[in-house]
Amino acid sequence: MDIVDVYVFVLAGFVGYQVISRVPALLHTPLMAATNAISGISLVGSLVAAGSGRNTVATVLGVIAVACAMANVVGGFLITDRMLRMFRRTGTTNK
Amino acid sequence: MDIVDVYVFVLAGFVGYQVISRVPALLHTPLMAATNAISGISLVGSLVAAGSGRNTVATVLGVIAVACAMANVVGGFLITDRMLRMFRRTGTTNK
Amino acid sequence: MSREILTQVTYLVASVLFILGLRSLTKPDQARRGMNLAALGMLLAIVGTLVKTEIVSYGWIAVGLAVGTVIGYPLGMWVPMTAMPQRIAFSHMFGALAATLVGVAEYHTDLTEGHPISGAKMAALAFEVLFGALTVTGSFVAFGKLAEFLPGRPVTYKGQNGVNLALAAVAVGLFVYLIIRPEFSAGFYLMVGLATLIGLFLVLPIGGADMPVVMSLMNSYAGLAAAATGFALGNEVLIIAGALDGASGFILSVVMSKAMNRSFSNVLFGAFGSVQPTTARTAEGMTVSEISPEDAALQLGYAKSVIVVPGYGMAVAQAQHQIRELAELIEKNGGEVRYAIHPVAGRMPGHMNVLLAEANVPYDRLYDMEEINDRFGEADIALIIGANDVVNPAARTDPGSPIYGMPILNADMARRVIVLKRGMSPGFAGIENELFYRPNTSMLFGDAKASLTRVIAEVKAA
Amino acid sequence: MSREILTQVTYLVASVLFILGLRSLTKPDQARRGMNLAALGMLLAIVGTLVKTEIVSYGWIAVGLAVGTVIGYPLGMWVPMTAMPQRIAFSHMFGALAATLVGVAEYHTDLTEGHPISGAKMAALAFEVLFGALTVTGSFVAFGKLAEFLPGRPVTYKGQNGVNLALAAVAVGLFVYLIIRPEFSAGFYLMVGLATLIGLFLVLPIGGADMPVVMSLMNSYAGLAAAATGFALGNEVLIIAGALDGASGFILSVVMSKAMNRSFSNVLFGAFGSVQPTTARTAEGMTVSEISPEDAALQLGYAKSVIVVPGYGMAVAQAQHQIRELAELIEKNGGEVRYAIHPVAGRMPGHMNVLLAEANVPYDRLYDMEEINDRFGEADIALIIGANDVVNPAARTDPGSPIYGMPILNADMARRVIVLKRGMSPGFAGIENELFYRPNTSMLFGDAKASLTRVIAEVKAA
Ligand SMILES: NC(=O)c1ccc[n+]([C@@H]2O[C@H](COP(=O)([O-])OP(=O)(O)OC[C@H]3O[C@@H](n4cnc5c(N)ncnc54)[C@H](OP(=O)(O)O)[C@@H]3O)[C@@H](O)[C@H]2O)c1
Ligand SMILES: NC(=O)c1ccc[n+]([C@@H]2O[C@H](COP(=O)([O-])OP(=O)(O)OC[C@H]3O[C@@H](n4cnc5c(N)ncnc54)[C@H](OP(=O)(O)O)[C@@H]3O)[C@@H](O)[C@H]2O)c1
Repeated sequence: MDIVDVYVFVLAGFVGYQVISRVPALLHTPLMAATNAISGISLVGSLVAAGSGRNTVATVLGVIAVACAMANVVGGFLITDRMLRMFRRTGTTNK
Repeated sequence: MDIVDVYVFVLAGFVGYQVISRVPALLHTPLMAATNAISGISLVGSLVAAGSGRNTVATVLGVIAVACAMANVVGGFLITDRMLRMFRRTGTTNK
Repeated sequence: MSREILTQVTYLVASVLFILGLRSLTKPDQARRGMNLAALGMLLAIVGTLVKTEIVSYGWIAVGLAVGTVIGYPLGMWVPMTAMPQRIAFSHMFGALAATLVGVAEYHTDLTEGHPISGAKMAALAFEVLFGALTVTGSFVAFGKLAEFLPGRPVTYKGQNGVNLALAAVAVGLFVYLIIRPEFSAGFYLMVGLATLIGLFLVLPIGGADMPVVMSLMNSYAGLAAAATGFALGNEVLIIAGALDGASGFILSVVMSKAMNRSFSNVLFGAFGSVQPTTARTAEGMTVSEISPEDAALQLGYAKSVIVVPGYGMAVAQAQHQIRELAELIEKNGGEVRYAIHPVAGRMPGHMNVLLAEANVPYDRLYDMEEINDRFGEADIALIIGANDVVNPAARTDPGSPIYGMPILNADMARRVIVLKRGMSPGFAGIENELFYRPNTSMLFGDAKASLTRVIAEVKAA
Repeated sequence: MSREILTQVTYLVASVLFILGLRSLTKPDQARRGMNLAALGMLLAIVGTLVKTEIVSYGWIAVGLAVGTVIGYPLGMWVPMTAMPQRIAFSHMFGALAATLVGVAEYHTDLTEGHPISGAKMAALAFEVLFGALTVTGSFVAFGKLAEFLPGRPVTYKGQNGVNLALAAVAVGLFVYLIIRPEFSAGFYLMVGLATLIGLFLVLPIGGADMPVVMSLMNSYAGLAAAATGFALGNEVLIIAGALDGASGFILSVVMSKAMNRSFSNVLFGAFGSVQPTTARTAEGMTVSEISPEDAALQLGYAKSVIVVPGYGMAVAQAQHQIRELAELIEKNGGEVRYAIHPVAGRMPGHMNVLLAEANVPYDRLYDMEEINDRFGEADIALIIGANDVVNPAARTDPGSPIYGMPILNADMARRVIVLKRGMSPGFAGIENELFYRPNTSMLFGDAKASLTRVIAEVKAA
């Protein structure tokens, strides 16, 4: 663990706070779905656990983790898009 | 040089962009003075150059750099405060 | 080495794209494109990981990815909008599970291969599995209560606080001890087990309707667990994504608790859901005036300006499509229809917006509370559809009411108020609503969808 | 080791306090406290550096700090508000000089002690000294032009672009070569020298009035140089502070160029300041109507609603105190006075605001262009004090004008317009202003301060 990672965390927290606090209530539900999808980034850890073949426990847990994270990625981005597609202004259509 | 520093730079750039773009025109002059003051942070480099006694060139350049940076720190924070003190709402006084 | 750089670049780009994606959600018309960018970032990060030299076999990875896709597709495409709250709680469980399992796998591998685990890394791992495991079971209970296969009412028993505190104390003790002695694996696994129990016991005593707050907190915890994974693995994209998710959950729970008039600490420390003894005024001796669908249709058909106030009952009744249909009829007759959305109307942040969007209501007709609250005075009719607490004037007038001080929609200031609900039962806060007894309020009893269908028929017939 | 951690913690805290400090500038009433926090952060970072084990002697450090304080104090406390533009340009020079010298010292030390310099570190160092040195001389010229000891007019000669391009090409060539062969010290120092020349040649051809844009760009460059120092030294607080300064300068120059109706690339590539051949309408055959201070006093004394439009001429005449005095008189007579501030009125972003604040005008009377532009129609009098381009209706109406499309204050929509200026000479853009010839416009010629003093005396006498 590196001290620089603390900087990264703090700065990302600032960015997150500023960005999210400006998301209008209109899109709060898609926001929750989007963060769900992004949480699938734990794939970067679970793929390594599942694929580095270091011991059976890691492989098994890793594969389950890959499946869970991938489900969030696929499901999360799809449903976010599905919701966002529904939001439209007067006079525009979605079809 | 570390790749993590690139993350730090990018994230700090985001934070800076978001913060600064919300500073009202009212305070743009104090903002310039404030960033001047903050630029004095190069002290963290110049103090080391001036004080680590490794060679004369570094010491001399370091001392000049310390003086320049310190002038910005002292002058910058003082003038920013002087300006900000002047901004007041109706019905409040500064004295 | 050049592979290493490739991986790093994909992670950096992914981090930036995630931020841009979330940023795009500040503008409805850029949101879709922004989220596509975020998805691209995810793809890049996955590819960047797959080329890593540590990965030696792809068989099991493929299985995991395939299973995940098969589970994720229906979660994305088939789940109806009305099931969104439970759907999201369910996903938090998956996210937290993935983070926890990665933490356990990393710990196990370090231990069996004899790598020394530094105090800092152990702290990150312990934090990760603690918050991860707690979120897994907590989200599962939330999911169960929202999907209504677990009892929605608070499950309480005597001495519950004592048990929770004891569990937490042991877990924290293990946490600290592990930092000193990382090789104490029994303690590690015991801590994981305790965390799952804490998650259960924390959420079971909370009422089903309070789940959205829990959900947001779980979102935040899952994010923090992911960030901790990043610290443990030295992976910045995990730290950044985790921090973003953590901030999002945190902000949403703050927004909700403010709009529900709860102190944030009240929410943070799990003390919600307890039924306060209300000293609120009751409705003894007051009468309500009912209205028939025919009369309601008559009034609505000729109204110049209508403000629709949707609430949780609209979601229950699935009445959003009928509302849009009625609005179109009113507009055809020359009236104007706007929608007033209270920040906590419904059972999830943004609940009403997404349902109305589903029914094809343009989002520029949806107004936030602050935008529209001054306009009720000019409206001919406030049409309240399954909303209750969010229009309760007691929040303004009755200091004894548990919702006193909560910002509400000024529906009572409209010239006439028509309320669609099934009976006189109270809303989420469990209190009487004096608005229903006012002289300019008419009640149209019945399921909102059924009532609206009849009103629509009458307007068409007129 | 524990000293090392202490240093790291102070740097982290300083970074957070810098961000919070700049954030506080989004709210005028929190700004002072926020900037005190930032100053505290700076103090912490200095202390955290002084305890570093690398530092073996404090004598010279003390000298440097003392000299800096002695220079800084008058720069902070004695410089009048009206000298702010040159004062800030001067400071940019100091900041860039410090960054450049640190870079040179680091390079020299690594070289004499035989440390290998990695390509990445060399790139950071080279970037640092390149941008640093360029900013030193560039800011110096800007300072000189603003303080008027260098000629304000564009200094041009034939083949100037060719020379600049050649210099830049050599510098970039050295940059690239140094990354491959960091030990080529002659090249390094040559590059520094070239950068100082480039700074000179870049800014000399730019007119004095364009200096604020240059100043902001220099702010941005100095920030980037500091960030590069951070990369070279592996110091995150430098990277963060540099990125913040870089973003600030960048945003200010974008804001300015937008409000001045220049394309941003036009600004970035230094092509500004050139006098365009204007095809704008001239004022042949039109007449202006003059007004005496007495008549102006009569109108202003009884006006119900006055909007003051200050411009560069107010700064030149130092008339802000007289404006406030007049405004108080009008208010005593029952009128309302507001101030309309154009984003580029004056010669620096926020120039008018800081001068009016100095004269004790409450900031809630100052309105941004977007806030007040619709209100001119309701105003009895628009009182224009030394402003010209920012109220030129040609920006709206005359496609041939060089300022066509620039957003302007709609002063011409007020019932009456009174303009205070010395004569009919044009403003910064060098073009006629048709507003001065309109029937409802009256000109009060003379230095703004002198004119206002007479008007005040008349209003008092009435
Ligand atoms: N949005 C969030 O994130 C969130 C989260 C947690 C808690 N909450 C809380 O939830 C409440 C939301 O307020 P709200 O006004 O939307 O809802 P509410 O106060 O809970 O009232 C909903 C009303 O809908 C009626 N209803 C139920 N089913 C119906 C149907 N099929 N047809 C017609 N009416 C029906 C109910 O009355 P009948 O039974 O008589 O029909 C009830 O009074 C607030 O108290 C808020 O604090 C919100
Ligand atoms: N704010 C920035 O950051 C910035 C930066 C760069 C450029 N600019 C440019 O500067 C201009 C600013 O517009 P502006 O309307 O403020 O100023 P302006 O267009 O430059 O006009 C200033 C006017 O003030 C008059 N004046 C000068 N001294 C005076 C005195 N002592 N008493 C009374 N009047 C006096 C001048 O006319 P007389 O000589 O006839 O008195 C002149 O017409 C814009 O074109 C803008 O693009 C601004």
